[in-house]
Amino acid sequence: MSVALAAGTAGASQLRYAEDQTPAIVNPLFTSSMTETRVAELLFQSLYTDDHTLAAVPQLAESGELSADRQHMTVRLREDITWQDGSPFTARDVVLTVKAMKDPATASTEAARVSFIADLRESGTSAVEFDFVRPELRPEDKLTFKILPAAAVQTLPVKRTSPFRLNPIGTGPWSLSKFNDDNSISFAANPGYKGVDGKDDVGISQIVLKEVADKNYQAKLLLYESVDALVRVLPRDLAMLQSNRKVELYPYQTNSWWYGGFNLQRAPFDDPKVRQAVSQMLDVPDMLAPIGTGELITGPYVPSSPYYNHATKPWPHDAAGASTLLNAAGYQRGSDGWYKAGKKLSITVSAHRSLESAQEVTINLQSQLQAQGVEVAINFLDDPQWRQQVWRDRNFDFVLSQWTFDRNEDIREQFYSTGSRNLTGLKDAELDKLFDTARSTADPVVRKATFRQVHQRVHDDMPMVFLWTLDSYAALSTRVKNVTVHPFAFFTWANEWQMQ
Amino acid sequence: MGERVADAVSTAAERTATRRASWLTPVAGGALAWVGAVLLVQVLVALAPGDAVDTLPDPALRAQLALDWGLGRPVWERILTGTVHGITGAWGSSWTVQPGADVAGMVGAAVVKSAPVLLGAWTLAVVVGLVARGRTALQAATAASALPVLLLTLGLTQGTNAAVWYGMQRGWWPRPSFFALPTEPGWVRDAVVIAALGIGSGALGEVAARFAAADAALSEAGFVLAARARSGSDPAHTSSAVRQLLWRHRVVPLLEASHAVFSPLVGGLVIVERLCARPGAGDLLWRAVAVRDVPVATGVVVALAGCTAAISVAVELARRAWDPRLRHPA
Amino acid sequence: MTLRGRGLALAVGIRALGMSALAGCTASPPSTALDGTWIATVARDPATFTAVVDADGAREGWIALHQNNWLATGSGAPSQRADAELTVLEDLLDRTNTQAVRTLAEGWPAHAPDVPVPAWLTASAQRLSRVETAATPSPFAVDSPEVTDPNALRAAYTVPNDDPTLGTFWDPTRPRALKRAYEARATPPPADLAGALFGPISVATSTSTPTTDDVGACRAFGQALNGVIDAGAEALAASAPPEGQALLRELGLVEVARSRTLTGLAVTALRAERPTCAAWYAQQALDHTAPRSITPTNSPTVYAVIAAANLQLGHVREALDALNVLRPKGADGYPEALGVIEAVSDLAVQQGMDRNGASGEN
Amino acid sequence: MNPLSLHPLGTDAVGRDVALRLIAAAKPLLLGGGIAIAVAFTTGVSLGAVAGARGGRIGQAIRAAATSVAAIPAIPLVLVLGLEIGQGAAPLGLAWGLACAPGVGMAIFHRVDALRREDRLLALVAHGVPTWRAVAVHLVWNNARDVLRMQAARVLAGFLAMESALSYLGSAGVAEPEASWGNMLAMAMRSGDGAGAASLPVIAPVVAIVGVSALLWRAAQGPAVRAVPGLHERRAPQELHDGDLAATNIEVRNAVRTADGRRLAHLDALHAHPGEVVALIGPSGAGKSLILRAIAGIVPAALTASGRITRPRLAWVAQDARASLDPLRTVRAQADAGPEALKLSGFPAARLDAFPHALSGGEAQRAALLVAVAPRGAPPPALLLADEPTTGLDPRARRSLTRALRALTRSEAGPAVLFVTHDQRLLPGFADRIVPVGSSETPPGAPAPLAPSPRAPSPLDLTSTTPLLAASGLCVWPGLTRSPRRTGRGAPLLRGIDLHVHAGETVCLVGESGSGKTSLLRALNGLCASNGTLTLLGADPRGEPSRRTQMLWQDPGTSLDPTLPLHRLLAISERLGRERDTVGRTVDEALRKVDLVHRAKALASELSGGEQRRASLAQIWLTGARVVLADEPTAGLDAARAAEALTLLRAIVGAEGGILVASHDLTQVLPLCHRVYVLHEGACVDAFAPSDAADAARHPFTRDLLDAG
Repeated sequence: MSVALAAGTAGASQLRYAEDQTPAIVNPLFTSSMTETRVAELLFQSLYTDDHTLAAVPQLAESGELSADRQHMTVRLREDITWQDGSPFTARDVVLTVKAMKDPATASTEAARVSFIADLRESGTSAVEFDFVRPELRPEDKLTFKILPAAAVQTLPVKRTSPFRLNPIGTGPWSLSKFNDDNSISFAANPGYKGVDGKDDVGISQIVLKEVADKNYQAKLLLYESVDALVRVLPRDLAMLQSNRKVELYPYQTNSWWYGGFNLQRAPFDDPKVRQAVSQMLDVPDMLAPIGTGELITGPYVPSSPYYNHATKPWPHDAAGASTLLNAAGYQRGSDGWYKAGKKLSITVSAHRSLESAQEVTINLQSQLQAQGVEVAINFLDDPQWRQQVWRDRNFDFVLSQWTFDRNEDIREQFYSTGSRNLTGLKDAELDKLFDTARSTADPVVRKATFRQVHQRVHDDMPMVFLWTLDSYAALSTRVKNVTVHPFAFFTWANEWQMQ
Repeated sequence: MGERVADAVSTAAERTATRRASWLTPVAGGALAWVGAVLLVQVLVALAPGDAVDTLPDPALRAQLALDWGLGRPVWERILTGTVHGITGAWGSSWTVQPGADVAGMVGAAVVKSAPVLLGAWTLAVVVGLVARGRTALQAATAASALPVLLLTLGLTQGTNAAVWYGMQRGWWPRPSFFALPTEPGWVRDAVVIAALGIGSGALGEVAARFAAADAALSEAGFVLAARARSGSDPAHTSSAVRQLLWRHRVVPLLEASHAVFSPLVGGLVIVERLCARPGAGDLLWRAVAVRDVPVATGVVVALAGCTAAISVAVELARRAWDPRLRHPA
Repeated sequence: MTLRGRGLALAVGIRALGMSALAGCTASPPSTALDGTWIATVARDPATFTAVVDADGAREGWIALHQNNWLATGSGAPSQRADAELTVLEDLLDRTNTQAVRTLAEGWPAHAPDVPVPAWLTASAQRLSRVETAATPSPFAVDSPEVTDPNALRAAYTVPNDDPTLGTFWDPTRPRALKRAYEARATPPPADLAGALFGPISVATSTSTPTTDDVGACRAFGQALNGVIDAGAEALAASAPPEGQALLRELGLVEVARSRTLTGLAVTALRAERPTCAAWYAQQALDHTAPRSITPTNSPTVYAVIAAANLQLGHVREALDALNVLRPKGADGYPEALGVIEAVSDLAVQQGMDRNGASGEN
Repeated sequence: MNPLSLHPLGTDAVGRDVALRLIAAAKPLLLGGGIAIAVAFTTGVSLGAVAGARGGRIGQAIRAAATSVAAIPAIPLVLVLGLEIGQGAAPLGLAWGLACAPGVGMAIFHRVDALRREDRLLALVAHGVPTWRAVAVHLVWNNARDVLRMQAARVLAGFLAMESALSYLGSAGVAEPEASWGNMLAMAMRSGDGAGAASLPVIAPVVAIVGVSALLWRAAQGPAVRAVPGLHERRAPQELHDGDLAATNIEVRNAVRTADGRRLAHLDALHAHPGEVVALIGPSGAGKSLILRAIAGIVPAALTASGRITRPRLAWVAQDARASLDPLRTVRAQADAGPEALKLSGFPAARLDAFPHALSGGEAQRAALLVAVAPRGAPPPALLLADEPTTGLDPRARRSLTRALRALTRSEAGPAVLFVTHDQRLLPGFADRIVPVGSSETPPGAPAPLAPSPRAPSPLDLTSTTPLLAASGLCVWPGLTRSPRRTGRGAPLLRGIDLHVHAGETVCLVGESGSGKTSLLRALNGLCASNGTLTLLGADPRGEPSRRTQMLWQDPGTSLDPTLPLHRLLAISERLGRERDTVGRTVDEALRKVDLVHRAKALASELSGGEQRRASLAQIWLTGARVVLADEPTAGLDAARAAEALTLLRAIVGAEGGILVASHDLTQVLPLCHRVYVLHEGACVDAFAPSDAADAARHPFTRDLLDAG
């Protein structure tokens, strides 16, 4: 079903969209936040990308043949594509980019996305030969990482401080024209852009990323028409925006869920009984109420996920049950709290300062636990502290945060015992076996059933208290025409958008 | 009412001190103050517990910076080299704000962006301070400066937005270009920033109080009484001679006031620029502190200290040029 | 404006109307865009509303219909309207289920060449084709042809089929069976107010309904429609008698009418193979302040249309998200949706199998 | 249950009661503010006091350090420190205290330095109070407490503004869940459900911040600064003509303190004709100057004058000649110096281009006269008002000034002169008419009590007794020093001084102002550097100055701490006395001795001039000093008051004590003492008893002093 593309007259149209924070480093090798993912989508392209039905379609690639044993692939590249600085796009760019992503010294955050490639080499200037670690069914679905110009990635290791981040060169529909001095970034349409199947003209000539820290104020700016698009709208502002005919809401299906993570490596939460007791003390709907509408979850998936196990029963909110569990774990209820061998049960809750509404939720959590005798100290951390205390030193008792996944909801890195993002330190051999069977089977029904068992088992192990998934909407002014929003990267089809 | 004999010989030590009234003393004084400030910042940063570098997430960056800044060296050596770098302007490169960028360039550009706001706020404070002569005006100035800069900025920005939006809804006026403060740059946002900084930082109250005190002292000075007596009998003559005399003598308190209010103004700058999302030295400092970029943070503080020291030298030179008693000591 | 609490309000609204003496409206009110629709008749002359609602004691049924609780409309006029709606709903579920099962079966060799197509899947595909080609609608369901009462059928649908050879699987023909059952007992809706109450309205708009699947044209038409309805509602509210205004406000009749109208447009667009327009209309019909719940403005049909349109457009996860709303919670809900959800889930898993996952914090 | 009754100010986004959090939010202000004040005061006040007390090089060093800390703006310093020591109220308070320390230090420095320049510190040290106690208790705590209050309020106000702003911005100030008005406002604004600024949770913190900061700013302001009349308002035009001044029933009231407006000064009738010299005479403190200023229409701001005055063009010469010259302009710029005016005023034409501060005492007097007679840009005056111009001049300067004024009035179109003085010795041959001015106590018009001829003290037989105080071959360097033994730098001020004081003897030290009288007194008391032999009661005072000597200051208020009531002030002297085993001298006895029992409760600042003088004598008596060094005790007093002062001093010291008086006015002290030493150009040129004053062997300078009187 080809979408009829109205011949957009480029005109001097400008789209201003608001983000919480301007991205620190505009370099796809080191993308860590959703803000940086969206900016990379504007500036760079990949071998294959999604079409409107989210199926893989060639973008920088012309065509690709998979070998009989499905472990080797030759991709022929398009010859008509040039970088924004005019230099031609060649196979060397692709090879050097993948090598940079795989280089351990560079420590690129996107290394996991090329782990399935064993080796690659140029064959001529416009073809690349891949060797895969395992036979791949549809490798084009995985060749979706962004390609950088050779100049930026030829000397390894690539440094975060390399000047490339100030002047990024891509092949995407927009190029970074200026870091404005009021912390906003302006992107200009790329005249030499070559789109998917012939759609080469870019509907909007300029995009401006404005940094507005306060989400509530972002909604107001949209009403004031000082901003044309918001990527995420607070649930509280939905009613205000919906009744306004100048704004249109787009459901933005992010698979993101909130959790309270225990640190299983140290007391008191190495004891499962204590974890279950704390989770039974929490009244999750009461914590959700002040920050908006959403759905409660019982495991590491969103309810609309095929892997969500609707049969799993949530832990009851039961103070008496919690007391018996604590007694079983060796705690006695003193006058002002729980004591075990003379030591008072007190935990620190760490939360990320820039996670919107984190303050309200943490304070609610604290008052609920303190009402039942658990002493709680709150520790709001900004970005550098978060990475150091929580990720590097694992110096936390209980952490409140949110995970966002793309469509495949691959939670292996989070819960596998050797997972790179296994924050809680969960070690469950049985669970690892389930992950391995899920990965090895090709039968979707078996994989679905296995992941539902993973859901149940993670629920029972309780490395985390699974809280909720929030309704997330993007809001765009009605002056933006022909809008289709990509669920994860947002700007994938932005070149087809037009401004009135 | 006792009369007393002016003991002509005050203590000898102090008399020699004022003899060197040449222009050299204030400049040397200012430079010494700035070097002292740089040293103090380095001492505070070095001695305070914990090292900012280990909050950086990126292990490679951490190792490379530990090397660059020689964090392993003894404390006094770090302070010394830090001070030398601070003075010579070799402020190193930014860690995390714009990794790799030269701090001196960043800070210089930021200070240039903040200069008009500082100047505007200072002028506002001095002009209103001078004009607020009458008793009610004086009280109004002091009362206004009780409002902290936070509330003034929020009030002005939100108030303007609400008023303009109200009018637009009713079609009274088209959409103004400056609309939706503080995201739209423009002269209106700068006016709000200057008003909030000038009044909110307490500069206005300070200047008004100093001028009032100076006037009270002047009113009892012998030569003023003589001038008033002289003109008292000739009404046409009353005001101009006395006023001209008084204005000549208000220059000195004006200069002192301008030096005294510069520091609170620069302090308030950080808050106003952050609340009004206006780029400048204050905003850069805030951003550097948020991402633990110690070189940029110390660079901005040292630069602001330099500006304050420069202002104090300029004021001192102006005072010497204006007041013969300092120019040719007895 | 959240309409979640409307159900209660309806009961209150009706009782209040009953008591107050309805003064006949005298001067002929100015014409509004909504004239000729049931909203105008109800607002102008609330007596007609009470007459219809109280006719042959079907008050509880009308309340259920207003809240889109179609399985609880009892008997009489409201249940006939419900049957008509349920027919459309089951048809959409059947359409989604069929496409999901067929796409799953056809795509199986591409995604899992080493794994043979499971027996239940081929059996399901055969059942679908057999039921489609049947000349007369006699065999409602392959399993229990003799049962023709939809509620009885639905009672059996809460659990999957347990076939000794095929194992447990969800019979894909269940939604079609229910559709046939409802079609059998459905009667054409009466032409009077009882037939139109809480239903879609037809209003004259400046632009004509688009015929191509171009989302720009749909949006223009949708915005024009919204404009007309807003203006008409405002004019009507100004000129209607106070009881009428109270009725409009309490029951949110304008929003109900707008939502039903847009849902109707979505269904026609889907049937005319214009899935992009269908998805857009359905999006506009949704009341985002009460997402993922059945309310007077969010009827089950909206979610069914979203599911069908998105599946056709390849957005499997969006379809699954919409279908989950119809999942039975406790007693109420539509058990036949469970089969559809499982089919679409399998399709989602199949499509995503080869992609490696990316994740991010905050 | 109406939710508002449970929570008067409603609840915030997370359901916490706003009223309770509003109160809890005062904790960071009190904790952080308290720490800030503690840090700022411990560093700032101590260093400021030391710099103020020591002055000189150490003072400059401390001030330089203060300027370098002050160069760093406060909030940036707080942020950089926060980077290291973390956030929260306590570290914020510590950083803010360090940032405010220079401000507090400079404020204390200015106040203590001013007190030091008025010799307050020297008086306390000379009296025997240990230095640190003198500075800490008397100077800082008693006399600078208002500065402390204002600075504390300023530090707190600054901390509140900074803390609330940083907490609002989020990542630096007081973070949730700790309460602070800043983060309460932030959460309220963030979760405003469209009500925006109108909702209670937003208004409550705003009102709290504005209220408290207004209070603090009010406390940080000094005494109500009044707009100064005469400087700004237009004054009613006076009718203007040459020649006569006619003024009747001039009255000056004090409108500020007492509701009834106590009358300070009164004059029935006064007129003056061109070329006439009229003298206004009356005891010191009779309000003569106030009448003169009322005539000139320049009454001090706090007072009001009434009465009918027709005045010609005026000129006014202040008491301190140098003060009536504009310090910023040269003499030539201020005066229309024609040759005739120069001759009349006697101002040397060569010095016309000098600035007033560069003129010597005599030149300043002449310059003031020149500017009064021939002001630039104004017509020459018809009436010249002079307010005690001769006070503080030594006899020769006094004579030449009266002669100049006389010549001025006799010149053609010369102005009339209205001359205020307390010194009757000037009047014969100078004043044409004398108008007595009664003080508020003595009714107007009562004849001024002519001074009784002072009674010469009975001659003493001194040959046998050893002198209490003896100095021979003494060289004195100017400038206070802590080690009087080490000779000072540069040329000594006085060289080869021999003098001695016997028990019961009153010795006078006479010399022109600037001849080193004060430095000699301080050397004798061990405060200035000197070498040569010096014995006091058999011991050399320059080592550890024994407290046998006490000093009497020209301004009696110097040695009295104005903030203390009299009885507590004397209690200090009593304790000092007890340390030196003077048996049984108590405060009550001292009060009875100086007849001040009825004023025991009054503050030292509320005492009149005479009462202050008697109080300082009581102080001296309580310490049991054997030798009293008095610096210009009779300056500014008419003959009667001077005699009265010295007789009282002798009564206090008793027969076995010695008195050494320094004065510039030989004729005034001659009849009151046993022996006189004359200082001139760094040496003791003459020493004689009053009886052989007229002897021909007197040094020419002494003769000049004698016949100037």
